Amino acid sequence: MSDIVATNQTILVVGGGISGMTAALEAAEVGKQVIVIEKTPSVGGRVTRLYKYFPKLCFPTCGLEINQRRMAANKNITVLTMAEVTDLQGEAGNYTATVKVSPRYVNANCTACGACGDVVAAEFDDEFNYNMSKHKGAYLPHNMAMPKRYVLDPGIIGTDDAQKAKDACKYDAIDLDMQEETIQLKAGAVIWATGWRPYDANKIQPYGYDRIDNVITSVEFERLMDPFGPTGGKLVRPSDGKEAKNVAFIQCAGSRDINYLKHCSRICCMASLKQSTYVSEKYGDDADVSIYYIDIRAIDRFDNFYQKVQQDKNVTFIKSKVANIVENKANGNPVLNGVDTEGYHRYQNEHDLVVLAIGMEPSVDKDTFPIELKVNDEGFIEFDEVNGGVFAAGCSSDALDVNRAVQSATASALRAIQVVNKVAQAEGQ
Amino acid sequence: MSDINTGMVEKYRNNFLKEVEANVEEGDWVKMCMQCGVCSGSCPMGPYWDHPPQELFMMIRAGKRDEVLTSTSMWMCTSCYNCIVRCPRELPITHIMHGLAHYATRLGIEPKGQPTRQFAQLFWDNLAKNGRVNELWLGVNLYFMNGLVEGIKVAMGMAGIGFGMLKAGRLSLKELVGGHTVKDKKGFKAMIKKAQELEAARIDNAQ
Amino acid sequence: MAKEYSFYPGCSSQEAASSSNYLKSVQSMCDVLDIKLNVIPDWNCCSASIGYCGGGELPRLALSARNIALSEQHNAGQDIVATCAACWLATKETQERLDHDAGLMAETNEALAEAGLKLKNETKIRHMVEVLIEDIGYEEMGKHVKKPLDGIKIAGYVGCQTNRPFGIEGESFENPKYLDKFIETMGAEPVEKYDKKVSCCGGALAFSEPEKSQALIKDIIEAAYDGGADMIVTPCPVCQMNVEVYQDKINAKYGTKFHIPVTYYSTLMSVAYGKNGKESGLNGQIIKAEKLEAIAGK
Amino acid sequence: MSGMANEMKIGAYICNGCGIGDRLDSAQLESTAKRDGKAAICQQHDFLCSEAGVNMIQHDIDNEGVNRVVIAACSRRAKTDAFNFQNVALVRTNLREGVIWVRPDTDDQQETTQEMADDYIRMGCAEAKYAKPPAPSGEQSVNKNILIAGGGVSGMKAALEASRAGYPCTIVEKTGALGGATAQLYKKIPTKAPYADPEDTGVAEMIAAVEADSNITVYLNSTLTNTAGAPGRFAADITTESGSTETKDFGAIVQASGFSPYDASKLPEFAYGKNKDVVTQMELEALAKAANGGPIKRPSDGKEVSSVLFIQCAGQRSKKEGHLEHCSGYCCSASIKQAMYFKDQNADIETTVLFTDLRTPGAGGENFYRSGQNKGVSFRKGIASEVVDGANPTVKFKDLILDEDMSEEVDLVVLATGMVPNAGQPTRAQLTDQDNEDMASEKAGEEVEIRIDVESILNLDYRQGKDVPHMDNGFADSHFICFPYETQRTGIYTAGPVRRPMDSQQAMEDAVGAAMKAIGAAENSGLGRAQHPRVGDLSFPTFRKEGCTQCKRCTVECPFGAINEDEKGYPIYNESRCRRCGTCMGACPVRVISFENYSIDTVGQQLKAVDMPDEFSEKPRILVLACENDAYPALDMAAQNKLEYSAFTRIIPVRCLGSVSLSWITDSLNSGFDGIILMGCPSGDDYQCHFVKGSGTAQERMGKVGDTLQSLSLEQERVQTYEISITDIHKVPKIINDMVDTIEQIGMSPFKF
Repeated sequence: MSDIVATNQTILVVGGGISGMTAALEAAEVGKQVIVIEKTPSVGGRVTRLYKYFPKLCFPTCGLEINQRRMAANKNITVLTMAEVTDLQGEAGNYTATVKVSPRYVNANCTACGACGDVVAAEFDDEFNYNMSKHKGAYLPHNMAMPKRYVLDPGIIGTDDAQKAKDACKYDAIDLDMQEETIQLKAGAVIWATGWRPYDANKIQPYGYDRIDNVITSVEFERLMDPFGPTGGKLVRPSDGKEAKNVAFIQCAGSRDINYLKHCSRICCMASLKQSTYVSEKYGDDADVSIYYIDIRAIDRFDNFYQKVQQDKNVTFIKSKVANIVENKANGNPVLNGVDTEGYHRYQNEHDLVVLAIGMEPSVDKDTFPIELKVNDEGFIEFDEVNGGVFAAGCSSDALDVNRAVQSATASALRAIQVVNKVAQAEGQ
Repeated sequence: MSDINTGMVEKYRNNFLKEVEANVEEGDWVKMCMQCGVCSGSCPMGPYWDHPPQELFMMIRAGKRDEVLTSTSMWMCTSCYNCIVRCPRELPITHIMHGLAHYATRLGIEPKGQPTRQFAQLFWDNLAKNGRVNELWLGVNLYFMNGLVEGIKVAMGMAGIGFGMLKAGRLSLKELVGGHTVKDKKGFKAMIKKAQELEAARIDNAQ
Repeated sequence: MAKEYSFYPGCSSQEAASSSNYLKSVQSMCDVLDIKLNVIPDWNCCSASIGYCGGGELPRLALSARNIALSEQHNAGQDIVATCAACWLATKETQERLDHDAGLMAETNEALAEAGLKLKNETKIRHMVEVLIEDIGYEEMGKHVKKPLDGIKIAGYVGCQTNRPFGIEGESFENPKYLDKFIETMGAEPVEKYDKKVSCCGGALAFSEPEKSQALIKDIIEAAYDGGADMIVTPCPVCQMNVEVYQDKINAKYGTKFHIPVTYYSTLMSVAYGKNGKESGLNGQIIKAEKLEAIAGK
Repeated sequence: MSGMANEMKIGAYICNGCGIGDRLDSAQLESTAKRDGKAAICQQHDFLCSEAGVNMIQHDIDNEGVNRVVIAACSRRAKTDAFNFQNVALVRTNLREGVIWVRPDTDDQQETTQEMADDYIRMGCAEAKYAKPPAPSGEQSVNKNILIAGGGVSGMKAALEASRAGYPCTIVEKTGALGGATAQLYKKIPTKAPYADPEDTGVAEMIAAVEADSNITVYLNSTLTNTAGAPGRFAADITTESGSTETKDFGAIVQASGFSPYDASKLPEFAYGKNKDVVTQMELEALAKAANGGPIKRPSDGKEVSSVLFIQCAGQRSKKEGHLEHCSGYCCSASIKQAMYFKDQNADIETTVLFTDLRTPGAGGENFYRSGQNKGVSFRKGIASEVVDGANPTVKFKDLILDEDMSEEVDLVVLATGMVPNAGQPTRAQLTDQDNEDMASEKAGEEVEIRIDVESILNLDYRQGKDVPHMDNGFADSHFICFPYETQRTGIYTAGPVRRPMDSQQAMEDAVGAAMKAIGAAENSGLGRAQHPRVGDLSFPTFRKEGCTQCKRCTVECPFGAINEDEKGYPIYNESRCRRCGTCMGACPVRVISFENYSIDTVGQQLKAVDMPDEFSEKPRILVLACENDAYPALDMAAQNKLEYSAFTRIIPVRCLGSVSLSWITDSLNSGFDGIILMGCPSGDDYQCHFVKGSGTAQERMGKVGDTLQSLSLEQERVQTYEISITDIHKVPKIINDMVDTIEQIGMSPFKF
């Protein structure tokens, strides 16, 4: 790590999701030195876990391929994975970041040949699949992981598995003695792109996520569609593996609710509209989708997609915030209680599977930023003078869809460049 | 229509929402409803409401004064507070329902025969008398609230329960005379009277 | 040293009132746990949640305000503790409302002045189960168990008003677990996934809308039986009464064969702490809690 | 070095790591490379991507004059950081993902697996032989000046931010003042917590900042009458109203031409134009400005408004003739803001917003909605059917909550009409059928001027049209979710409502990103580097003039309008407009177009290098031409997951299916391939092709393959085209194996020599 060159003209990008990648690429491609700090073992962030994007229904990994190729080709970018910024001091043009790098136990020699993964036995919850499946103790985070380098789960360190993995590697790529490191990096500007996390569904008690097997979240639902996901791409429900044809989507699960997240998370309506097409994709006319909503926020041209889904006779829209969910113990079906407020119709609807269109909250808790920033009540970083040379990109600035996140990230790159260009000017370079 | 009711109609003309905001307990929250319907779906008595809370709120905004105030709906409230804890806008719905019921009563246009309205009034009268509830008299009054004949029928139907309670020592005929009371009955009554006066003065009394 | 509280028993806990047996068991329980309850002198009714028709807002606030003021005057420095859900709720709501509305606070004090009282509104209002959980703790509660309630399966019916809108700190509105923990601590077995745990029993509407309420009560009892319960336990006098006393009527209407005892958490604790049936208020059961009696009688 | 670069010298390097050495006979591979591949140098290494392996190669480059490097190891997508050599043509031969990972490790399969590997060595060397290290043409140099079309808040913001980073900007504004639509507002939607009240627009301050910035030049009352050139060397004619023209050079362009308000006279049902007290949101802004904080007066009689009703989605979200299909995104917040104009002045004014879906997303949006409610703005879910003319307009609507037809008589009705983008003229390809018919009837076969009522914004001197192509609903947007700024005209980035419906705050944020993109384009195109998606690629197309028949197919089919024609009809490639997809190469019937490292030969010679077994060997050969962006990664990932496919497969990645020349198909059929599979990206409305229409164009062209097959008396099934997404990991092996089955059924090709 000591070979990383960072100066007051370096741009530090915190977070290697699509926003961080975009910001890093835009800056690096005009010649700026960029260091990307990514918490997980690979870049790409949340979009790597999506099956499709709305409204085009194209695949996120397609753009990821392009961005990863751009990153690999660009010598101005240094990526530190399994790394977190623990402290940030200074001001625009002169920051020092303290970065904690966790051991991967696998070095750059790794060819991703997979020999280590073949020999280990123990399995661990796979966070990539929202813990709906397991990965082995030596694993590649996912098919498109960048860096394409295996990771040892810390759980196998000190066990036989660790030694087996090391012995299986012909390239001396496994280093069981790797330690956590703390390094300090200089930077002129910082792009904060730590993104979002799904709101904790357990907190939305009326929906029984913690009590009813067949109530899942929208991010989990995405994983079901991945042929390499927890169900091998089958759209089946957790309790009994039954085909989930009659699926309910509950909007504003956590969002627009003072009890949980008071903001609108923007993406969830579109996500459910998109996911309604997944059910049709799998089951054709047997699909029976119900979308329970307050307002369908298919903003701007996304409305065209909404209009298209409205034409689908297998999709029903119910203007209602579902009151609560109970389980039909006989068949495991969730039963939704509520009132359709368009004309007052009381319902008690049973579905195979319920998907909570889970809200988006910033990944970093409001009071835990390593430097003083203008953060609003919702936890998003606002654009403000007091932030100095720290610029929010993507979902750390607001609840945004991918397109808007990338747009925001592109803007943040320019703002960071303004700062480092000023430094360069002052330093006469 | 009572005079006070006519006065209110006069005063607020087309703006029932404003009337509610000014005169109904927690009425200024009504405008914050976003019609999600979680309250309506959460109510244990839901199936019996002609107009569930969220619809009442919309009706208030639409100026449906008579329909709202003469409705039996808000008298269905069991005070279970499901609606309050689930409301995404934190509207104190239970209190607004109580407030609407009380306001209708104040105006004298509440649904007269509605059993909960009758019981609620009995309950208040009972406690206001001695400062504490006399359960026996409350029961007796309740059973006979619709007249003697009806009352005997109801009382006969409830006799089993009454005997059970008596046997278990959870009801006493002693309560028929005297019974529990606060000691400072005078102070208590003066307090209630004052509170009622203050409220009447504040709530736009057209009289 | 005994923990002292300013106690608000409420109308239903009075002598020969509908939950006088609740008070009995609470006293026994407190005796074991070294809790001293100092009754608020000359307390009055809280008007529960049904007094609204005749009462209006300010008179109802004045009722609870009077109790708090009396407590502040006579039991200064002590938290107010109520055993009745409605009493606790009405008092706590009053406190909160007056805290947030200076106008109402001034008017309330104007009314209180007629009774020679003044409200500071600085007293903590608590339910007995809060005292048990927060001040005593499950561990301590468990230490005093002399006769574990082995072999009894109990549905913990929390109901509404001890649960909403305030509820017990750290518990969810939809699935509070404290009552189950009480049951476990006393050596009995709670019903897992008791669906009707927080459903409404109809409250005061059991009187005015008996059929509608009894339909709700039926579901509560049915779910308890479905969970294999021998009995139901609750922290609320209205719940206790409604669920216990209408079983015959429900049986007559729905053809069910309900006969399940409904007691208070304090009843369980009193029995588990070795108190006899009378001390535990078991004689107040209309449907006898035979399994508890058997243990109490040992 | 440069002298040596002309003498082609192939170095082939075979990796024995990751099981390659265990599974394959590397000695044989080496001799194949030398004998068939004509590799001057061939070395093996047990761990080629290690420092030692890389050093070995670099040594040969530095000391042995190797300038064509063939890495026979893993996929071209793996270890790119290790195998990154300067000034050489680099070829990756895929023995790991392409051979051993897709084949079972059994003795009986050994022979065919080895044949597969040997062929790939031959193919790699053949490619290397015809590839040259790319170098920029020097057609342009870095020009840091940014041209900004439009002086509204988007344009001003782009200029201010680019200038702050050190890039001089020129704003060309059609009207006599800066500020655009935002300047017409009384106030704007709040942009900061607590998002409770309307905010000052800040336009005056912005104009002052622009005027104070010596790095920004403003042309008012001016338009762009001609924009020639390419990124890095745009030459724009800026013409003032008076007619004087000045030509200036720019590196890149930001188009911030904004929107026009929807024409509300298309809404007779709402009595617009008939009743003066029915106004649009923009017109209400004027009333509010006039009132300046005092009571807002209505147009008909100047009466102070005491009740106002806003009809949301007026003429929007509707497929009705003349309506806008899209939601304009900002109108819900705008109506809340405007209702506050009334409420903040006098809380007794009745304000009602009639909506179907209230759309106020994000943290700010929901707070603003709540603030509106808190101020007493009434929100009703309903659909307005009619506004009845009268002394006061009466709105008839269905209240969807109360499920009841209702009407409200109010002093003023405000129509929330939407945004129509000022996107200029459609391209030739985007003209309606009627337009095309008209043109065709005019002078068949000859070039005619495109005559369209809409004024052009940029007046691009581009063969395909004067403006950036329009996308859905007429916005000049990107079609890509991951790449929101990518228009189909390189170095020109749209910002603000011309790109997508948005409010002024979003437009300004959008402009900052567009400025970033413009700076990137100016910097990179100056150095000859490609823009998205082949960022940094130095190769560019050239053509052999003597062979060109001036057929213009390349100029028509280029997805980015890069190619112009000279006066004789020969193509002018405009290197920096080019995205390097090769669609022109695929289009060229006479095969005269090529890139240094990607040409008819680099692919054509590969398929000819395949060792073709005879007809009776029972060893068919299947050629797969796979898009490098999606299909090839899918094949890689299939291998990574050890999904098997036939050993008879020979895969060649292509930049885009649009670059596939029919000659490759004909050649491979003639050389005895039994089946050919083309794998491109999904096309159509929701196309996934990174080169917009490369895959679609390819499919059209492949329609003609049928004739070729027929003329060769071959079965139609032998050539198949598939749309493959990057996620089709299970599908790609199946397609290949199905083709093998098909060949088994229809028999081997007779064209084996």
